[in-house]
Order: sequence, then C-alpha cells, then structure tokens
Amino acid sequence: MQNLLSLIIFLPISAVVLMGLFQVSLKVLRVISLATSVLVFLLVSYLGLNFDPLQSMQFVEVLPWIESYGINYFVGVDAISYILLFLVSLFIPMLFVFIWDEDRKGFFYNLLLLQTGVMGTLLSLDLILFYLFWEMMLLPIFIMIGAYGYGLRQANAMKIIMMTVLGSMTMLFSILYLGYLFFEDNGFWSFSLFGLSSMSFSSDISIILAAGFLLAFSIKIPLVGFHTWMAPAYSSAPTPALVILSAIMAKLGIYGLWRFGFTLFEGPLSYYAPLTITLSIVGILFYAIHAIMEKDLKRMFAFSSASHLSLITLGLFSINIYSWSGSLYLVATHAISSAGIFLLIGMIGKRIKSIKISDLGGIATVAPKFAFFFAFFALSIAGIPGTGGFVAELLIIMGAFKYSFWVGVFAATTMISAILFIFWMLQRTIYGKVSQKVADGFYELSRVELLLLLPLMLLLVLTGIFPSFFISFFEPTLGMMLFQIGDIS
Amino acid sequence: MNPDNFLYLSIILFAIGLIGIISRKNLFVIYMSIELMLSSVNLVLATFSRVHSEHDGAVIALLMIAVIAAEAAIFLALIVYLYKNTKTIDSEAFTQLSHKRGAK
Amino acid sequence: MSTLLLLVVFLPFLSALVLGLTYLFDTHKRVNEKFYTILGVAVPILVTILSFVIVLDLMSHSSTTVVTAVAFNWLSIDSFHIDLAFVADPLSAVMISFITFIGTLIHIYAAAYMSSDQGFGKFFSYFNLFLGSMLLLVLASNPIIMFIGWELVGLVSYLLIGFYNKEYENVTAANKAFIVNRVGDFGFIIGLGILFVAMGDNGFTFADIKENIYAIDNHTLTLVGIFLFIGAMGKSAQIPLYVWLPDAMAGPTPVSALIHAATMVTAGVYMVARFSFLYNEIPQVGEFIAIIGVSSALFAAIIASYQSDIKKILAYSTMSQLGYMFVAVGLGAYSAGIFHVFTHAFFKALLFMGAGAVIIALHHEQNIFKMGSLKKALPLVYITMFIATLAISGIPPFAGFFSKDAILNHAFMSEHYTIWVLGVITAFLTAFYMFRMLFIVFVADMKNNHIEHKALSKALTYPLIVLAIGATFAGFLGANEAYGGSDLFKSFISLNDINYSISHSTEYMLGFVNVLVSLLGVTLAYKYFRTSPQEPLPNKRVRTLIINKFYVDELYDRLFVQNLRSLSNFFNKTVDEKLIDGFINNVVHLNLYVASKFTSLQNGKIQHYSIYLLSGVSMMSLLLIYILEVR
Amino acid sequence: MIEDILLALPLAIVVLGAIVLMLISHFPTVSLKKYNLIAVFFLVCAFILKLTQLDDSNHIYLFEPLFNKMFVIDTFSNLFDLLFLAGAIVTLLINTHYFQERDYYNGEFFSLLLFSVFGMMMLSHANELVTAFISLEIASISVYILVGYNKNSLKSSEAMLTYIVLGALSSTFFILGTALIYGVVGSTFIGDIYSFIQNNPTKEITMLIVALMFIMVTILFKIGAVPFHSWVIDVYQGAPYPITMFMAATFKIAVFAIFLRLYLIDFTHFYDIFSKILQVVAVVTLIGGSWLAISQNNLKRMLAGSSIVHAGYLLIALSSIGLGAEFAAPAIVFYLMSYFLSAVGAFGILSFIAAQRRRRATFDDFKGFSQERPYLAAMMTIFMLSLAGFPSTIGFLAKFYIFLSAIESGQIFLAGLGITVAFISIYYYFKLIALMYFYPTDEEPKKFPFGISSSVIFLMALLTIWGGVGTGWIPFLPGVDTLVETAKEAINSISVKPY
Repeated sequence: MQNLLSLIIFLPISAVVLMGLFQVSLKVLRVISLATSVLVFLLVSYLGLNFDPLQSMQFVEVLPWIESYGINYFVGVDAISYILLFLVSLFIPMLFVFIWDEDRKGFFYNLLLLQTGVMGTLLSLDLILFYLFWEMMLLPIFIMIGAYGYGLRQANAMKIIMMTVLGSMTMLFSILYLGYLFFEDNGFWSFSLFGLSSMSFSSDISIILAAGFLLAFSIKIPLVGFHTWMAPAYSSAPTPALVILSAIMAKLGIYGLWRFGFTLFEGPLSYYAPLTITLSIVGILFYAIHAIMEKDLKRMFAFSSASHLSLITLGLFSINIYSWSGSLYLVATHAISSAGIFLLIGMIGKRIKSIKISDLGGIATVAPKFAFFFAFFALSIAGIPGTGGFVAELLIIMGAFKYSFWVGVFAATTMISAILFIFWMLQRTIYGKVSQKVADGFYELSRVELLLLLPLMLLLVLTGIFPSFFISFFEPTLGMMLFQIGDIS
Repeated sequence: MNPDNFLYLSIILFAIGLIGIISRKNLFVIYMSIELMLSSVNLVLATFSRVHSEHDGAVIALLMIAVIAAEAAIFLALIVYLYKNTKTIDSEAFTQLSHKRGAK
Repeated sequence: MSTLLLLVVFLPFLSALVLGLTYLFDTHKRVNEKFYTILGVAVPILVTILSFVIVLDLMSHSSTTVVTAVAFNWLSIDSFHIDLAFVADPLSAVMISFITFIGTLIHIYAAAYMSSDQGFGKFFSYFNLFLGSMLLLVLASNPIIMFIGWELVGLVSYLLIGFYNKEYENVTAANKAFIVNRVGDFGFIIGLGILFVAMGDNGFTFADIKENIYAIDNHTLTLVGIFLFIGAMGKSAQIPLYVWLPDAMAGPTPVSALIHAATMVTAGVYMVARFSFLYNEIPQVGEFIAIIGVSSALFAAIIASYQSDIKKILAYSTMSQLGYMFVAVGLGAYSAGIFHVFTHAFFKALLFMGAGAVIIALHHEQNIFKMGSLKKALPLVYITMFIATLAISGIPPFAGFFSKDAILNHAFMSEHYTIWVLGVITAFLTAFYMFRMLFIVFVADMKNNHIEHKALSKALTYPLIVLAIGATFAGFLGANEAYGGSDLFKSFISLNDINYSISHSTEYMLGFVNVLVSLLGVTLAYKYFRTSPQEPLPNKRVRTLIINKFYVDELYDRLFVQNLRSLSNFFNKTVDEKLIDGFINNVVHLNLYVASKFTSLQNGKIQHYSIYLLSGVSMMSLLLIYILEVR
Repeated sequence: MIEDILLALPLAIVVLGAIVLMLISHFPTVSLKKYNLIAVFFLVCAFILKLTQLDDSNHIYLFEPLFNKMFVIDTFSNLFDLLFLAGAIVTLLINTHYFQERDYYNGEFFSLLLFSVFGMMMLSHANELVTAFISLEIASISVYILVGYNKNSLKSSEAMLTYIVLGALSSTFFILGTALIYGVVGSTFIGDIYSFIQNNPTKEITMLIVALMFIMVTILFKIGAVPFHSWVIDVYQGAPYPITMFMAATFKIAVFAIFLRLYLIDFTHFYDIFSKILQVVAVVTLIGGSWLAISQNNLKRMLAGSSIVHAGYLLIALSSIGLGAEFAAPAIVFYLMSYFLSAVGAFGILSFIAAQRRRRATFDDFKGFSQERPYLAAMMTIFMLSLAGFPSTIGFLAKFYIFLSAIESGQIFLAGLGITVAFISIYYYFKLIALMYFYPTDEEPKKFPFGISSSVIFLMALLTIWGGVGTGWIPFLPGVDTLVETAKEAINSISVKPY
C-alpha cells in the first residue's frame, strides 16, 4: 500500500464530492458516510499494524505540486501524528453513529470534510500543504457551529474563525519568510519541513518567525489571553463539532508545536519557554477557577480542557522525555476523555434540550448507567488513577520537576485545579434531588449510546493500567526528537 | 523660440480647468473645464512640436482632439438625457449612489 | 508466595469489577442481595486467609526476608522503570493482616447493615474496591504505585461518603473529603517529584530510595519529608487538613468504621513509617510532624468533648488518636505508631460498629442526647462498646493502654516534654469524652427517649464480639518487658526506630500517670453525665466556640470557597468580558468607526470626488518632491 | 506581411464583430439571444486564433513598415488578449440569463462590448503612449456608455456621469504625461523613452519623472487605488451587473497590461523613486479599501470595495518589482488571472440572482441562500474563499506569490500589512458565507438551474479550485505550475528590452 496516507486523507472528501454531485438521499448519505469513515478507520488501523515505532517518519509520499516554488505534496506519519490520526479515525464513525437520526445533511458532509482537513493537517510535512489543511479544517467547523449550533451561533462562529485565522495569518507570514530565507541560502525554493529545518539562520529572525507559529498554535490551544473565542464557540457548537473541537482540534495546536515548532525553531522555542510556561501555569489555574462558576456544561468543560491543554503545553516546553511522554499521553487520553464527556453532554442535550447545570440534578437516580459513565468520564478528566490521564499528569509533573522546582509545583496544582469544578458539577448534575426536567425527559443510555461510550472507557482504563505498552509506542520517536534538539541547542 | 510663455499659458489653463471642476456645480461648466484642461495639454503638445521642430506633436494634438470629440459626444448626450429626466444639471443633484449608513 | 501476594491485591479488584458490572447492568434488579453478599464477603475472607499465610510465612523466616511479586512493568521511560510490584515485608504484612481481618468483619457487618438498601450491590463493589486499593497502597513496592493506591482509596472514600447521593449534603461532604485529600495529594506528589529528581537514574522503589538516601542532600530531603507529610495530613486528617473527616461521617456507618477509622486514615502514618529511613535523616521534620500530631490530638479531643452526634464524636476521636500516631512516627517511634494503628483499628472499628448498631436500632438517630439508657435494650452492644471505650481511654489491660503508653513514653524519653504533657492532657480528655458518650448513650436516663428499638441481626453483633476480643487482647502483642511482654510487635516489624533505654521504674511511673489521668477523665464524665447530662464548662462563649468547632469550617469556607467563587466570577465577568474581549471589541469598534468615517467620504458628489483625486495627485507630487530632494 | 495579417486577425475579428453587430442591431427581428450568440461567436473565433498564436510570436512589431513600432506582439500581450477575450466571453455567457430578464438590452450593447474588448486588446499591444491612450479611450468610452446603459435607471446614468467626469479628468493627466515625455524625449515610443533615459542619465530627468508620475496617476485611477478610488464603489453599484463584472474582472486587467509594460521598461531607472510612491499608495489603498469594504451593506458595493483591496495587493507586487523581487511581475499576472476567475464567478452569481429578484443584492438577501440553492451557495463560498485568499483556492496561491515577492524584495512591512488586510477581508467575505449558511429561509429549495449561465459559473468554480490545488500529474490538464510558468514567460517576453 504505497499511497495509503493519500487514501486516508482523500477518501472522505471524495465521498463528499461524489455524494454532493449525485445529490444522494439522506439514507444513502448516512450509510455511505459511516461506511467511508469506518473504511478510513480500518485503513488507519492497518497502518498502525504496519507501523514501526522505532522509526520516525514512515509511509512517506512525495509528489511535486508547485514545482516553481518547490512546494510538494509531502505526507508521512510518525508516532505523534499516528496517535491523533487513530483517534480522529475512531471518533468520526462514532459521531456518525451519534448523529444517525439527524436530518440535516450538512452534518454529514461537514464531518467528512473535517476529517480530511484534520487528517491532512496531521500528515502533511510540507508547510504550505500543512497550511492548506490547517485552514481547510476551519470551514466545516465554522459552518457546523454557525448553521447547526446553539445560542449566538452566528456571532460565535465568526469569532472562532476570526481568532483562529488571525493566528494562521501570522503563521503564514512566518512560513513565507522561512521559505524565502531558504531560497536566499540555497538558490532554490523549498517549503518542506525537513528542508527548512536543516537551515541555520540568525536567532533574531528566528525568534520573530517562531512567534508567528507560536501565536497560531497558542490561539488554537488556547493559551491564556487567546482564549476568548473558546467558550462561546464551545457553547454554540453542536455535539459533533464540539467533540472534534475539544478532542482533536485543540490538540492540533499542540501537535503543530511539536511537529513544526520544535523541528524548525528548537532554539527560539526554548527562548519562549519561560513565557509559554508562565502562560500555561496561569492557564491551568485560571481556566480551572473560571470553570467553577460556569453555568452550562459545555462552557465548563471548555475551560476544563483548556486547563489541561495548558498542562500539556507546560509539559511540552519542559523539554524532557518524561514531560514529553506525559504530554503526548495526555493529548491522547484527554482526547478520549473529552470526546466521551462531550458525547455525554450531547446526550443530555438530546434528552432534555438543555445543558444548563441548574436544569439538571439527580441523574444517578433516574439513569444510573448514564450517571456512571458521566462520572467516569468527568473523573477521568480530573485524572483519577486507573485512567490514562493519571499516568499522563504524573509524567508531566515529574518532567516539570526535572525542568525546575517551581514549574513542577505549579504543574502539580493540576491535582487540585481540575477537581475544584468537576466535583461540584457532579454534585449538581448527577447527584442530589431529581430536577423537574430530568424527571420529565431523562432516560437511560440506549444500547447504541452504550456502544459508543464503552470503547472510549475501555481505552481510558487500558491506558491507565498498562501505560508502558502504549508509551513504548511513541517513546522512541520522542527520544529521537529530543536527541536532535539536544544536538543543536 | 522660447516655449516658456506657451507653457505658462497652458499651466494657467490647466489650473483654471481644475478649479472649474472642483468649484462649479453646473455639469456643462464641469465639462467645459475638462475640455479646457485637455486643450491646454494640446497646447503643450503643439509647443513641444515647435521646440523639436517636427510635426509629431501637432499630429498627436490632432488625434487627441478626435478622442476628446468622441468623449464630448457622449458627455453631451448624457447631460441632455439627465436634464430630460431630472430637469436639472446641478451636479449635486445626483447623489443617489452615495454611501448610505444604517440599513443593516 | 508471590502469587498469593498478587492474589491478595487483585482479588478484591476483580470482585469489585464483577460486582460493579452486575449491579450496573442489572437494570431490572433480578440479581438478589445474596449474590452480592456471598461474593462481596467471600473475597475479603479469602484475602484475609492469604494475608495470614503471608504473615506466618514471614514470621517463620528471619526478619529481613520479604515477599515480592511483580505483576508487570507499569511504566518505563528512559531509565525510569515502575513495575506494578508488591512487597510484603513485616510492616506491610502486619498492615494487610489487620486491614483484611477487620475489613472482613466490617464486610460481614455491612451485609446486615446495608440489607434492603437500593444500592446494595454498588456498596459491596465499592467496598471491595476499597479493600483492593488499600492493599495496593500498603503493599506497593514503590512510591508511584503507592500513590495510585493512595489516590484510589481517596476516590472510593469519596464514592462511599456520598453513597446516599440523593441528599445534597452527603455529596457536599464527599466533595469536601476528596478535595481536601487532593490538597494533601498535591503535597505528596510534590514530594515525589522532588524525590524523583533527586534520585536521578537510581531507580524509584522503596528499596532503591533507601539505598541511595545518603546521596541526597539534607535540604532536599527536608523538602521531600515536609511535602510527603502534607499528603499524610490530608489523608490522616491532621491540622489543618482535617476538616473533611467529621463531615465524612455522612457515609454509611460501615464505611466510617472501615475507611474513616481503621484503615484509610492511617495510611498517612503508614506512609511515614514506610519512609522511616527518610524521616530518620531529618529529625527536624519529625519534630514538626509530632507537633502537628499532638496539636491535632488535643484540638480534636477538645472538640469531641462537646459534640452531640455520636459519629462525629468518634470521628474527632479518630483524628485525636491519629495525632498520637503522628507523635510516635514523628519522634522516631515508628513501631509504636504502627502498633497504635493496629490497636486503634480494633477498638475504633468496634466503637463505630457499635455506634452503627445503636443507630440502626434507633432508626437512624445519631444525636446522643436523644438516646440514653440503652444498656438494657442493647446489652451486647453496651458491653463491647464499654470494652472499646476502656481501650481507647488507655485503661490497662486493654489494647489502647499499651500502644498509647509506648508513644507517650517515647515522647517523654526523647525529651519532648511539651508534647508529652499535651499528650497526657489529651489522654485525659479522651477518657472524658469517650465516657461522656458512653454514659449518655447507654446509662443516663434521658426523658425524651420514646424511640422504639429495632432488633439487631446476628451479623451486626457477632463482629462486635470478635473485635471486642481484639480490643482486649491485641495490646499484649506489643507489651514491652516492663509489662511482662517481649515487644513482639516491635521486633517483628523491625523498623528503624530511635530507641531510648528506659528503666522499669520510669516506665511504671509514666504508665501510672497515664492511667491516673484517664481515670480522672472517667470520673469527671461519671460526675457530669452518669445520671442526666450537663455540660461541665460554664463559660457560654467558650462553649459555643467549641461546639462550633472553633469556626474552622466557616473560616475555610470564607477563605477558600467564597474567594474561589468570586474569583471565578471575576475571571468570567471582568477578565474575559471586560479586559480581553473588551480590548478586542474596542479594536474592532475603533476600526469600524474609522471605516465608517472613511466611507462617509463617499457622498456621491462629483466635486468632492475630484478633490480626492486632485489631492491624491498633490500628495504624490509632494512625495515625489520629497524623494527627489532627498536624492 | 501575411504573417502580420494573421497575427492581426484576432483584433480584426473582434472589431469586425463589433461592426456587424452594430449594423444588424437596426433589424428589430433579431432576438437578443442571437446578438449574444453572434458576439460570442466572434469572440470565440478570436480566442481560438489567439490561443494558437500564444507562443509562436515573440516580439514582432505588427505591420512595422506601416505603423512603425506602435504595435508589438509578444507572449505578454497575447496572454492578456486571451484574458480579455475570455473575460468578454464569460461575461456574455454568464449573463445570458440576465439579458433576457431585462428589456433595455439590444444589439448595440454587444457591439459596444466588443469595441471595448478591441480597445483593451489594442492596449495590451500598444508600444507607444498615444496609441495606448487612444486604445484606453476606446475601451473606456465604450465602458462609459455601457455603465449608463440602463436608461430606465437614474442610478445607472449617475454612475456614468461620475465615471465619465472623473475618467476624463484622469485621462488629462495621461495626455499631460505623454505631452511632457514628448517634450523631453521627442518621441512617445516606449522603447525610445527607455533608450533616452539610458543615454542621457541626467538631462531633463526630473521632468520625465514627473511625466511618468502623471501617467501613473491615470493608471492608479483606473485600477481604483486610494485616493483615486472614489468612483469605484459608486460606479460598480450603478452599472448593470454584466458591466460591473466586466469592469472588475476584465477592464482592470487591461489597465495592468499597459502599466506592466510601461513599468517594466520605462520606469526601470526610477524604481527607487516609484517603489516608494507605490509603497505609500499600496499602504493607503490596502487600508482604505478594507475600510470601505468592511462598512458596506450592499454586496455589489462590498465587492467593489474589496476590488480596491485587491488593487492594493497588486500595488505591493508592483513596488516589489522595483526592489528586486524576481517573481513579482509574474505574480501580478497570476494574481490578475486569479482575481479574474473569482470576481467573474462572484459577480456572475450576483447577476444570476439579480436577474430574477429584481432588487439590489444586499447581504440580507443572501440569508438562507444555501437552503434555497445549495450548489450556487457552495460556488459562492468557493469564490468568497478565493477572494479572501483561503488556501485550496487559486486566490491563496495568488496572494502567496504576492507576499512572497514582497518578502523577497525586503518589504516586510508591506507583506505584514497585506497579511493583516487579508485577515480583515476574511471578515467581510465570511460574513456572506455566514449569511448563506447560518440563517433559515422562507423560499422553497430550487433545483440547480442547468443552463449556460450556471454551467459557466460552475466552470469558474472548478477552475478556482483547480487553480489552488491543481497539479501537473493529470495528463492534458495544466496544473497551477503551468499557469505560473506562462505568466513568467509572458513577463520575460517584455523584459527582452527593445533596441
């Protein structure tokens, strides 16, 4: 399978184009969408079976695209991208199952488009190609939030697009300048990641250029100060968009830092490390405290995931194998947890048409299974032992201590920060007296819903109990990257 | 010959034309001002033709006059048409296309 | 042996899983209680037998032998290897033997206590899960796995405190417990982090740490010691992180007996004992621990003297006794501390179970002033509780006397006289408030007592008898030669105690003081509460202060909870909306404003347009002039 | 001579078509559709002929004995001819629907359009300033009339008035510049001017610079750079849709055809001066254009405002030329092609809708458009994305080249400003997308209107996407690279300096 990656990337979008041209009926649309995404999942799994953890970049494909500027269609996968790739390919079919009863066709089209965008972003190794997919994945999200969302959806969709594009624009500038510097050095153009990373340039310029990338990723993550788009967007987003937003897209910011930031700008990023680590530390606490008084579940978990992403960023910038392993592990486990929790929130919304905490209460009495899963996923976000999140947080904290004592102490605040709001939230939603709305409309998990949540839960538990199995998958890659960074800086 | 005086004259004419466009509201006068500017340029051309002591410039001036005439035809037709429809040739009467605020 | 050790840990987890899944997916309640009872109780019994086998095996070998078992490699990054491995050395073996033993009894007790409860299956699932987690904590071969157990017991404690989750207050109590515990864990993990960095590549099991402890400088060790102890403060309810324990009594009584009296709360003491090699290096931290311990002991004893809720009294008494234990481990008498853990488990579990029996008998009445003269109605409960009360008050020959005596003697001998004095005062108060409770509940004649008594099942009472036997005789295991024993306990668990030679006469003298103050307390209690209860302290203000627990809860609420909430609102309303969004909006609005001003130049007038054009030409000309002159 | 005739044939065909149409417009029996077909027929003939000549005619002076070196034929002019012809063809085809819905169209309209195309083609071939001026006037005067073609609407006439007054005013500067150059050089041939400057580095140089600046004023006026922009929005709004489209997409390109030629040859020695001027104008244009575009409610006016911004991007590239960016000039050509595709598509959809609704197209009219006409909405989205410079469309690559050339020439500030403005433009383009997709509509969902107009729009959409992602792997289909290479060849063909 030589073109496996291309197949994975372009299968969903070709399905969209074909189905769009033939104007298929809703029934066919559902079936084909699900089939496509399942097929992609199988392909990704097949990829995983043939994946060699000891090598870094694999399944590489290079084809000339715009030769005059040395822009290639250049894709490849390594352990870091594979993890997210696998998760996306897992989540999308689940989301199709989740929205099976939906009668708005746009959901299906947009989700498939989103899949192509996200996978392309994950796999591309040419900066222009990366930028293309990076922007492309915004559109479906924009339309899903704006067209199918809740509340002030139009304004919030505009907000998310403007904020993220602001970051993209600075990144574009940096990409262009990098390309030009390469041209100046070598006399020919190239935008390939490895071409550009081999270049050495003055630290002043690189610090400015790194800022361009950093801003783009900071907004996506979002770090404190760049976060005001997040809560509105999350609260407006329909469940499928929400799951992808929190579980995948936010992590793409981290991924971008990893793949592009640390490959291209290892020096400047250590220059920015004090700043980003400070922002992350502030973020961990700021978001967690912010979440306490939030009145609806989506906003609350928006801040919750921002808090965790700050922790991941902290781990990322502590630059050692422990914190990196922890960060990547948290990327994966938090993606699973937040996918689960947002699916559950979506189910609450389906049942009682409200996700306000004040409308909830006593779910455990009415629907114990639902309550169990809800509590499980909420607690897994808080990082209880036995779930992968615990291992990841532990590793990040250890790594942070390796970096510096105080950073370690602040990283450890995550032990407290997450539980501040999660437990109070649980108290008001699943425990206590049964609220009117819950009594009226709440029902137990259906089989299909159970089927959606079980694999996620299983994954979380497995990652919590056998971390060494999972970590051995990506640890060599991280080790190699760290070795390269150590080589240069 | 000394072209300076001719050039001064054309500068004056050009300036008059400019001021005319800016300050007058009658469409006819505006049009006349434009014609004046064009003519002043023709004068320049003719002058330079003399300076270079060849006929190129004069020929160019003649060509210009043809172009100006074509423009004049359309302009006059437009003015007539506008007058027919609105009974005015005040340039400030035609501001329908201005930016309108509000109406969101 | 190592297979047995693995079974000891994994069996409870397995049964918890089976029970939990059965409960969760048994939506129509087809599975009856018998199934849960049999599975839920059988596993602890099995585990108890296994632990005894292990203890006996250890006893038959020399003191340095340990049983180890590696399940699998849990985490392996770079040179950082964490195995899911268990070590049964004398210390942990003793711990698991009494944990499983008492745990089994409480399981049996709970089967009766919880019968016909909606969440019967859930309860046993949680209970088994707790047992497993506690064993994981105790047996862990390295601090990381210990921390997992440490966290898990906290989690199960949360689930069980909030077991009756329809009551909002119960869940609040559960949250409080978990959050306060997490604050402690925060300290714990900081300690681990520092230790991790200090250890470098030398491995991270307890054995590795012990070996390399000398390579780490004292300053780092001090930090590690303090932070680890913060973890212990949270778990073992010491000042200032004790606030959760009294509230935790919202859980079912078996939970209080097992988790909040006998086992989980002693994890902190166990942890310090486990790290005894570390704390021996840093005696100054040990003193700090002892001071915290003794102040907690005294503080809790004072509050306990004025409580009216039977379980709260016991909760404060637990906290007080934990204080003693910390005094011991802080001053280097690790085996004395663990011994007190051991004896305390018996009598405190007994007290709780007795209290539970009373509560059940009185249809969930917990206020002692609404009880009274239950002696006749519940004779068995009265007798066993009486034994336990004697034990906790330190009246020989009951278990509490020997352990408490050992601790106080050590404090005296290590020349920490203040601590000793405070300890003795606490002993006096302990005797006082325990007998106060006993008299009010069982002896005093209360006029308002019209509650019908419910008959108690055998499962509720038999465990009491077993425990009463334990509370009576367990003390002899650790009696030193002055009292005719041979320090069996101490020599078996063989921790790195700091030993002081102590003459028999001093020993007797100190013991006499202890007994004397205890009897004084009993007498006082007898005087005030034998017939009709009246609070001894006349000053109303002080009394209110004590009854309201020195307003610490309110202080914490004001200090942390309220502030956090208003901070959250501040972040939301001010930082996000006004500051950041405000800034962005202002930029956008400014831009839009300028844009609209600029656009309003488009007024449709030809003259104006011509002026723009000509001004453009002029500007360009000026620019040109400027450029040319520059050149 | 025969060869010359062959080369001149496309021009001849267009002007012939114009005359034929003018003549037959007196016969009332000929239907509008037929006029349209005839016009398209002539244009297509010219287009095909031109296509065959694209490469094999490098730098030939047309009828040199007769016209001296007034007309040059090179790849550059051929490429632009193709664009004009394509622009006219597409304009006519897309608006077939529109013409039929309006009663004021007749044969003369098409005749005028063809005349205007003829003027533009002349313009791209012009190698002499007076020829250039006359060609420009032929094109402009035709467009003046076309702008005011809707005699029923006072707005249309008013637009014409605005345009003609300001247009005439700006052309005076062109003649003035020409006159001054004539005074200095004694000739108005582009090549002569170049060699004069080269041979006389100091003499009368200031006057020449001033003259060139005057010419530049006219050009800046025609492309709508701030502060010469004031007519753009009003005229675009007042003009009938087909003409707005024609002006935005085609006429603008024509202006660049002459300006590029002039700039690459005659301005060579004054790049340091004019780059500075262009930088300032570009900054003002980018900012001013964004302000204009952002505060419009009417879609046509918004697109007009945005066309000013696009002119600003082109100015960035122009100033980069002078500062040593190797690929700046091809970038301009590529940008023009990209803007052509997207603007034609966007205006096409507007006119398509306006044909039926008979009212001005405000943003609000597009509420719920995606449910009413999902395919048109999708295409409109594509065009908006392209105009906004969103990746995977041709608009992105166009901007990519422009910014790259700006960076290459060291104009970091301009590149940054360009990117900022592109960011702002996301706002007003996405506003439309948002309106189309985010609101419900009362209208019934309509089927895709198969027809000439819609198919051409569809083709434009496809090209817009293909231009963004197209690769050379597929046989017989030019990728993006081919377009870029063509643009480079075209620029190279004029960079070969005459004399």
